Amino acid sequence: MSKYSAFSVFRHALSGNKSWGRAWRDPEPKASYDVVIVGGGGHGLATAYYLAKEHGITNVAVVEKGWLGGGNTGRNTTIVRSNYMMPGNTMFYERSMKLWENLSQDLNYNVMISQRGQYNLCHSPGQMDAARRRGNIMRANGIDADLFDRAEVKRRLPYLDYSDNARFPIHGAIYQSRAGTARHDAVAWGFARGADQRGVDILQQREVTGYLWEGGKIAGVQTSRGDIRAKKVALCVAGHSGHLAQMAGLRLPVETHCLQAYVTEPYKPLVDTVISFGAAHFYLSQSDKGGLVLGGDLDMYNSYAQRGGLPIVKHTLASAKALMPSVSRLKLLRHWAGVMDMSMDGSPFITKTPVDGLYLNGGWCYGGFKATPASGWCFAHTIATDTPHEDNAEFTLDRFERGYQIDEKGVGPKPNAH
Amino acid sequence: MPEPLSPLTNKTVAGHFGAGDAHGVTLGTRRVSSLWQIAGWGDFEAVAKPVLTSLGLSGLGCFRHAQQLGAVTVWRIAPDKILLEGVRDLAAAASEELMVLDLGHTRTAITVEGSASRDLLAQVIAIDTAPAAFGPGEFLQTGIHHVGVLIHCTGPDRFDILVPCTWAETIWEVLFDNALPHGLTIEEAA
Amino acid sequence: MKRLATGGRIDRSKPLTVSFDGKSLPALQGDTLSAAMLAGGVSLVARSFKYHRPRGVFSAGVEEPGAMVHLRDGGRHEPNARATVIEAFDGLVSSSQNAWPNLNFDVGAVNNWASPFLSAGFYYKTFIGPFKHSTKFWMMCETFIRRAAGMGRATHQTDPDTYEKRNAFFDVLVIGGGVAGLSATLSAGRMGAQVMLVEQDFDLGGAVLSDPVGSESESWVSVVRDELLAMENVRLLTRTTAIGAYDGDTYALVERVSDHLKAPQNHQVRQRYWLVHAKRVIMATGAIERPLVFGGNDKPGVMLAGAARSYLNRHAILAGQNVVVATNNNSAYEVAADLSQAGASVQLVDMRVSVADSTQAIARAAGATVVLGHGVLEAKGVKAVNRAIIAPVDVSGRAIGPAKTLKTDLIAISGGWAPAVHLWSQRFGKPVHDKASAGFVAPDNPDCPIQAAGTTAAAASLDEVLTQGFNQGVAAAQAAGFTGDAGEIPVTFDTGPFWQAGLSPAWATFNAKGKCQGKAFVDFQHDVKINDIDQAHLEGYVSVEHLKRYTTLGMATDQGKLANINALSRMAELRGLEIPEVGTTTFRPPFTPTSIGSIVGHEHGRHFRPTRLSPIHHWHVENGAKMTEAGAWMRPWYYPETGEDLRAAYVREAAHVRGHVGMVDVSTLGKIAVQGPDAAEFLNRMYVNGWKTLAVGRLRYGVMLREDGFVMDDGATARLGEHDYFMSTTTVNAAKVLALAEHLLQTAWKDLRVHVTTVTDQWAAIAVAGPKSRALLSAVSDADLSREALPSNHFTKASIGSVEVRIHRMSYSGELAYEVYTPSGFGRHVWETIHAAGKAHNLRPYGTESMGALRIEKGHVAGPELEGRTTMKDLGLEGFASSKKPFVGSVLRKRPVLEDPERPILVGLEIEGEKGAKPGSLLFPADGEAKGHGDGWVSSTTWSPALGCNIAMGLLKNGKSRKGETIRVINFVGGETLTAKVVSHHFFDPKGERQNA
Amino acid sequence: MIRIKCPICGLRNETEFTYGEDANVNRPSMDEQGVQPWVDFVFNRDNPRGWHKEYWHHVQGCRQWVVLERNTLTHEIGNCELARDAKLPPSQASEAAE
Repeated sequence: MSKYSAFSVFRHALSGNKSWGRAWRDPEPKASYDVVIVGGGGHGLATAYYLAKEHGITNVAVVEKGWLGGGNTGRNTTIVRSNYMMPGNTMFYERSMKLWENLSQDLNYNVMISQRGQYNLCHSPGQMDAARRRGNIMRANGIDADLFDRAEVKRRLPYLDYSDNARFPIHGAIYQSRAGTARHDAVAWGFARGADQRGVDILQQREVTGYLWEGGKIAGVQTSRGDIRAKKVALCVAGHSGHLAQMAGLRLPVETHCLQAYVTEPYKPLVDTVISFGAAHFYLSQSDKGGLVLGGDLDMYNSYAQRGGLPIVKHTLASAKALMPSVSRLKLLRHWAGVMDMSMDGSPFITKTPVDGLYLNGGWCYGGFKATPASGWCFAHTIATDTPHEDNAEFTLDRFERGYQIDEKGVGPKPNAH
Repeated sequence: MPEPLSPLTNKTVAGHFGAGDAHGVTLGTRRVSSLWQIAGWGDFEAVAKPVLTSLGLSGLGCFRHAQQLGAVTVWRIAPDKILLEGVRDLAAAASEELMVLDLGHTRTAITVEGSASRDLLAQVIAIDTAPAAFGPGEFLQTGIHHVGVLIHCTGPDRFDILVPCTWAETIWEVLFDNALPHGLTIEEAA
Repeated sequence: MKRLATGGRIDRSKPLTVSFDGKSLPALQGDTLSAAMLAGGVSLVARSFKYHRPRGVFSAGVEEPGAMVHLRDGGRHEPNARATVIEAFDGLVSSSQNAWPNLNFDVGAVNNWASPFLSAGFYYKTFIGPFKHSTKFWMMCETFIRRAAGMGRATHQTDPDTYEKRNAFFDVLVIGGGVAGLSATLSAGRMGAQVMLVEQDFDLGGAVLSDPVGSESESWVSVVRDELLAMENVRLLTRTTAIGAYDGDTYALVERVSDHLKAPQNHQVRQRYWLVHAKRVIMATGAIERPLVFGGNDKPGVMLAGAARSYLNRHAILAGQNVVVATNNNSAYEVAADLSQAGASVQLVDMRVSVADSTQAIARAAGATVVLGHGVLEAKGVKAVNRAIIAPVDVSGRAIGPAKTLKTDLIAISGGWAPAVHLWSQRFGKPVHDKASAGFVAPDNPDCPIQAAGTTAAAASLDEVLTQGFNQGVAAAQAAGFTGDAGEIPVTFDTGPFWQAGLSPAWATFNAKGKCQGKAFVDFQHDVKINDIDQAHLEGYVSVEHLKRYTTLGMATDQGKLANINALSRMAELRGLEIPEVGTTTFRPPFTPTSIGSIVGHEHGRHFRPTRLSPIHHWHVENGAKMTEAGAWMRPWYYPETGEDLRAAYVREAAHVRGHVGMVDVSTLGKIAVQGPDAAEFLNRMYVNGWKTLAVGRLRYGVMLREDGFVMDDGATARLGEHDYFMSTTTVNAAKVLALAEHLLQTAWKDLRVHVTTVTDQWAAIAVAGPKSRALLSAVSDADLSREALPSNHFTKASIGSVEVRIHRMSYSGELAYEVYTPSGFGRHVWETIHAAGKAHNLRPYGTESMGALRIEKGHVAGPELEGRTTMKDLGLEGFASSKKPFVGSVLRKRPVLEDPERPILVGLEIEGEKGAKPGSLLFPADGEAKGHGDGWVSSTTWSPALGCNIAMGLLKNGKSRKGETIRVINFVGGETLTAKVVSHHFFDPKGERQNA
Repeated sequence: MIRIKCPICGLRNETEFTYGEDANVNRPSMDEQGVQPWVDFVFNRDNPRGWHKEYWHHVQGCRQWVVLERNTLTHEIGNCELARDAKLPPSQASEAAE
C-alpha cells in the first residue's frame, strides 16, 4: 500500500487519479481471531491499531454494524484538549494529547490536528477560582495552561460580548494553547488504514447480535452475517455499551443520551480558536471549511434516536448569541445528533469486565473524541496484558462501589449533568 | 402597617411604546391582595371542602377553571393543593389534616389586555391561546421565560399573570419587548 | 439576457434601486435579486468554493448552489445570501464574495488549474509535514487553507434587528402553496379544520408561478386563493419556510417578516420563528430539478431548465437568445416551447432516442428544433457559455458518434426531478427509492402524521397533483376528527405531458472513451466532480456516508439538494448495484439555512436568562452597591465608598461588622415551608442530623447529603409551629433541594404526610451582625432580644416599623447576629427602617465579599468547599451526623475510598507575607518537587481584618495531623509560591464567645 | 419537542418539565444498610433501547412528579401518570406499606 505524501498526490494527479488503491481492504472474516473488537469507530479502530503496533497482536477483527466512523466519531464537534483535573483523568488525557501531536505522522494520514487553543470562559469570581485550580493541576502535571483576566480575554477575543448588556459578564478564562481540533472522519480513516496495513480485518456491515460462550467464558460473537470466534471480545460501542453489556448479563453505570451538534454555513475566518462559554454548556470553533461548529447540552432524557429535540437547539443557539452577538445573522446549516454513553460520574471505563473474556471501553460522555488515541492505546494495553496501564487504572467498573467517583464537574451521579 | 411595595414599581411608567398608532396590548399590574395555600393528603377533598363552603363556594373546583365569587378567587393547582386569593386570614382553618400557608407576598399580578393579548401570550407560552382553548374563567400553570407562572383568563382578551415577585421584573421586561410590535400601552400602577 | 417588453408577474410601474458590486440593476417589484441580475446582464455572480470557478445563476430557488452574495452592510450585513430567493427591495445593496481582488479577476482561480492535485481527499494525504511530534507544519498550511475556504465574509458587528417566537396550534399544517398544497388546504378548510398553509415564496402558486401569465392554472390558483382568504379557520403565511419536523408533531417555521424591506419598519421583527403543533401535516413541498452532468456544466449560462422557464414567465426575462435545452425527460419540452415563443432560437437536445410525437410537438409547434438521441458533452466558454458540444449518445450517456458544436448563450438542463421529502426524512429516517420517478419518496403509510402530496409524492400530472392534494386534505381533516363536507374539487385541467414522464436513467454524458469531457460537476458549490466520486470509489470510500465525507459532496449550503441523487447514481453504477442498495442519507434540519437570531428570539443579551431580584435590590443599586451574579440572582458585592476598590471596601466592611454593626441582604437564601404531621421525620431523612427534639421557637443548622453520600447543602431550619417548619438552603441549591424533596415525597416516601412549598419569594431576609446588633434591633423593634430571652438558635416574632417580622438568633459572621425575616413586600421598608435607626449605632451595609471574609475567619464552609466532591468528614461536619437513624446518603457515604484516612480534609492556612493566596492554588510540602496533584488545594481565601493576616481554607491530605506544619501554596498559573502554616480553620473566636454574647 | 400529557395540566411541551431519572430504579428502604443495593439504585441502569419508564417533574406547572412511558429509540410517548399513583417496583411498595 502506497505511502501518502505530496509527491504521491502529484504523481497520481499526473495519471488522472486513476490508480489510487483502497485505503483499507474489505476482507472476508476468518473463522477465529485473537481479539474481536466490536465497534468500528475511532476507539475501536485505534484499539486495533495499537494492538498491532504496540503489542504485535495482528490477528484482530473490528466488527462494525454500519460503516466505520459512522457513529460518534463522525458526529462530534472535533475538539481535542487535555484540561482535566481529577486524578485518574489528568494524565490519561495528556497521553491522548501527546499521541494527537504525532498522530498524522504516525498514521501517515493527515488528521489535521490544529492546536488553535481553547478558552474556557469564566463568568464569576467563583468560576475563576475553579479555573485556577484546574489550571494549577494541569501545570503541576506538565500540561500547559494559562489563566487570563477579562482585559486579556478581550484583547484576544474582541468579538465576544463585553457590553453592559451581557447577562453573565466575562471575568476571565483558562486557556490551553495545545488544545484545538482534529478532522474527525480522518481519525477513523487513518486508524483504519493503519490497522489494515498491519493485518487487522475491518468487517463492516456486520451487527453483533450476541456472544459465543464456552464454559462461562466468552468465546466470540454472533453477528448478522455469521459467528466469529475470538479469544477476547472488546466492546467499543459508545452509546450502545449498555445494550451490548446486557447481552452478556452486565448492568452498567451508564445511560444513553442524545447530544446534538450544529454547523453554520461556511464563512471566512471569524474565530481562530475554540471557545467554551462558562454561563451555559456551550462551545464553538470554526472548521477549516469555514462553518462555525457549535456544541451544547444533552437533550437531557435517555435516547438512542440519533435525532435531537428542539429545546436544546434554541438553548445552544441562544448561548451562541449571548457569547458572540454577531452570530445572529449567520445561518444554521445543519444540526444532528449522536448517542452518548453517559456514565454516572462523567468519566469513562477502560477495563476488563466481570465476564471472562469480555473487555469494556465506554462511558465516554461528551469526551470520547479527544480521548480516541489514548483510549485505543490504553485499551490495547489492557487487552494485551490483562492489566490496566497506570493511565487507565482508575477507569474500572467497581469504582462506584469503592467510592472512587471521578467527577470533574462535581455534580454527582446524574448522567445527564456531566 | 405600610403598603407593600410592588416589585414592579420601577417598571410601571405609563406611556405608549412600540409600533406607531397600534394599541394591541395594555400591560399593567395588580396587587395580589392576599394569597393562601391550603394543602392536605389522602382525604384532602373532604377536609378542604368546609373551607370553601365557608366562602360560599361549592367545592374544590378543577385544575382548569378558577372559581370566583366576589373578591375571592380559587385555583386548584395540584391534586392536594389549592390557592385562594382575596380571603381573610385562613390560619384558623389549619389542622393536622390541613396545612395552611400564607403566600400573600410571593406573587404579583401582571395584567395583559387588548386585541393582541392572545398573540402576545402565544409568543411567550407554548400553549394554545385561542379563545376556544383558553377562555374566560380558565387558568393555566406554565412557564414564561423559564419561570413558573399562573395565567388566569379574566375576560375575552384579558389575563392576569401571577408571577413570583423576585422574577417579576424579568418577566415584565420579556412581555414588554414582545409587545412592542403590537403597540404597547403601559398603565399607571393601580 | 434581456427583459421582455411584456409578460411576467412583475410590477413595471415600480422600479427599484438595486445594486450588485456597485452596478445598478434594472429591478422591478416582484423580482428576486437573481432576476434583477439576469435583467441587468450580469452573468458572472460568484466564484466557487474550491476552484474559484466562475459561477452564474443556476436555479430560481432555494437549491441555488452558486449565486451567493453579500447582502446589506453594517450590522445588517449578511453573507452567503442566495440571490435566487432574495426579494428585490428598494435600496438593496449586494456584492460578490469569495473572490480577490475582484469577481472578474480572482487570484484564487489558480486552484482551477491545480485541480488534479486537489482531488478528493488530497489534504488527508498531504501537509503532514516532516516534523515528528509537531503540528506546526500542518497549522502553517492550514492558515492559508482557512483563508481560501469559507465563503462570504461575516461581520463582528451586532445585529440591530429583533426576532420573536410564536407558538401555534393547528389541526392541519400544509407546507407548500403550490397546487397540491392549495387544494389540500381547501378541502381540509372546507371540512372545518384549523389549517395553516405556509409557503416560502412571497406569492402562492408554486410551480404555477412559472407558467405563462394568463394560463389556466393561474386562474385556478386565484379562485382557490380567494376562497381560502375568506375562511376564518385558514391561515395563509407566505415568506415562511418550514425548516424542521420534530418530535411531538412540532414543526419549526421561519417567517421572513421584514427581509423584503431595506430594514424592519415600525418596531416589527425581522423574522418570526413559529413553533407549530399540528395533528397532521401535508408535505406539498414539490420537487427539485436534477442537473445533467457533463463537462463545464457549472459555467455561467448553464441553468436548470425549470429556472429558465421561471425567469421567463415570472420575471419576463429571456435568459438566452440561442438556447440549448438538454434533457432526459419530458418536462423540458414546455421550457423549450416557452423560450421559443418568447423569441429565442431553441434546440432541444434529448438523450432519449424515442419520444412521443405529441410531446415533441409541444416544442416543435413553438418553433424549437428537437434533436433526439443526443446529449451535451461539454459546455464551452471562459466566463460564460458560448458553445455546446453535442453528440449522439447511447442509453448510458456515452457518445456513439461524431460531436458537433452549437453556438449558444444558454444551456437549460433537466435531469428529472427529486421530490423534496426533507421534512419527512428529518423525523422518520431514510426515504425509499421510487423506480418510476427515479427519486426518493416517503413510504406509503396512512397512519404517518406527515403525508406527501403532489410532486413530493411523485405525482405525474398536474391533474394528479390537484386530486392528490385535495384527497390528502380530506384525510388529514378526518384524522384530526373533522367530518364536514369537502365539496367538489374545483375544476380539474388536462395538462398533457408533465413533469418527468418518460425519464431516461442516463443523467451524465461521456465521450467515446467513457470519460466526461472537461470538468463535470455533481456538487456545484463544493466543486465535487464526477471523477472525485470515481476516486472515492477506488479508495474504498464507497458507502454513501464515506463518499459524502471524503469528497464533501452534499455538505455545502444547499445540503445536496442538487447533488445527492446524481452522486448516488454514480456510486451505484461503479459498484454495480441498484440505487436503493447503495442507500441514501438522512436529511437533517433545517431545510434551508436559518438565521441563528430567529431561533433565539428575545433570549439574548440581558435576557439570555431570567434575572432574579431581591425585594431590596433597588435600594442596593440606588445606594451605590456593586452588584454581582449569584446563580440567577443579583446580589450586592460591596458598597464602595469614595475611591475604594473591592479589596479596600470588603476589608472595611468586614472590620466594621466586627467592630460595630453591619447589615446584609440575605433574601436570596432558599426558603422552603415544610408542613405536615410527619415533617420532623421528613427532616430526619433529608438531613444528617436529628430533628425530633427541636422545639417550637427554635432552629437548628443541618447538613444534607446527595444520594451518593457527598455533601449537597446546608442551612438552618426553624420550627414555627407543631407541623410547620421553615427550612433554608443555600442560594444556589434552593431549586435542587425543593425538587428532591418533592420527588422523594411523591415517590419513595409517600408514607410521609408532608408538604413542601417554596417561600423564597414570601420573605425578605436581612442579617444584622456585629457587637451592636442587639442594641440596634432592640431599639428598632419591640422584641426582647436579651441573651436570656433570645439565646442562640431561637427566634421570636417582633414588629419593626409596624411590620410583623421574625427575628432569628443565628450567626454566620461569628458576631452577635440576627436574621430578620419580613414579608417581602415590606422588605425594603424594614431594611430602610433598620438602616435609619442604625445611624445611631454606626451601621453600615455590607456585601457578599465581606460576608465571605467573615465566614472564612470563622471557618464556615460555603460554595467553594461544597463543590460536590467533598464528604462530611472532609469538611469536618461529621459531628452533625446522627448515628441513630438513616438519612439520604447515609450508607454510601461510608464507601471505602470515602473513609480513607488520608483524604484531604478541611484545614486553615495562615499565609506568610503580605500577599494573599489565590483560591485554586495547590498545596505541597515545604520541600521536594512540586508536581502531580499536590497534597491538596486552597478553596477560599481572604485578608482577615480581625487577624491582620492573609488566611485561607483548603483541603489537605492528612490535614488533621499536620497542624503547625509549614507548607507551600503554589499558584502555577499566577507564577506565585507562598508559604503557609497549617492551622485550625476556626481562625477567629473558635469558642464562639462573640456570637453567644 | 417531547409533549407530555400531565394528568393535572394537560398536554405540555417538555420545556415546562425537568427530566428526573429512570423510574425503574429501585430505591432501597431507608433501613437498608447494605452498600450494594444502594450502589445499584444510585449508579446502575438497565438503559433500555425501547420503552422506558421515567420520572419527569412539572416544575413550570403543577410541580407534580409524573411517570412517563417513552420509547428511547423512536421517542414515541406512552402513558403518563402521577408518580404518586404509579405502580412501584416491589421494594418501594413494601416500604410505602410499612
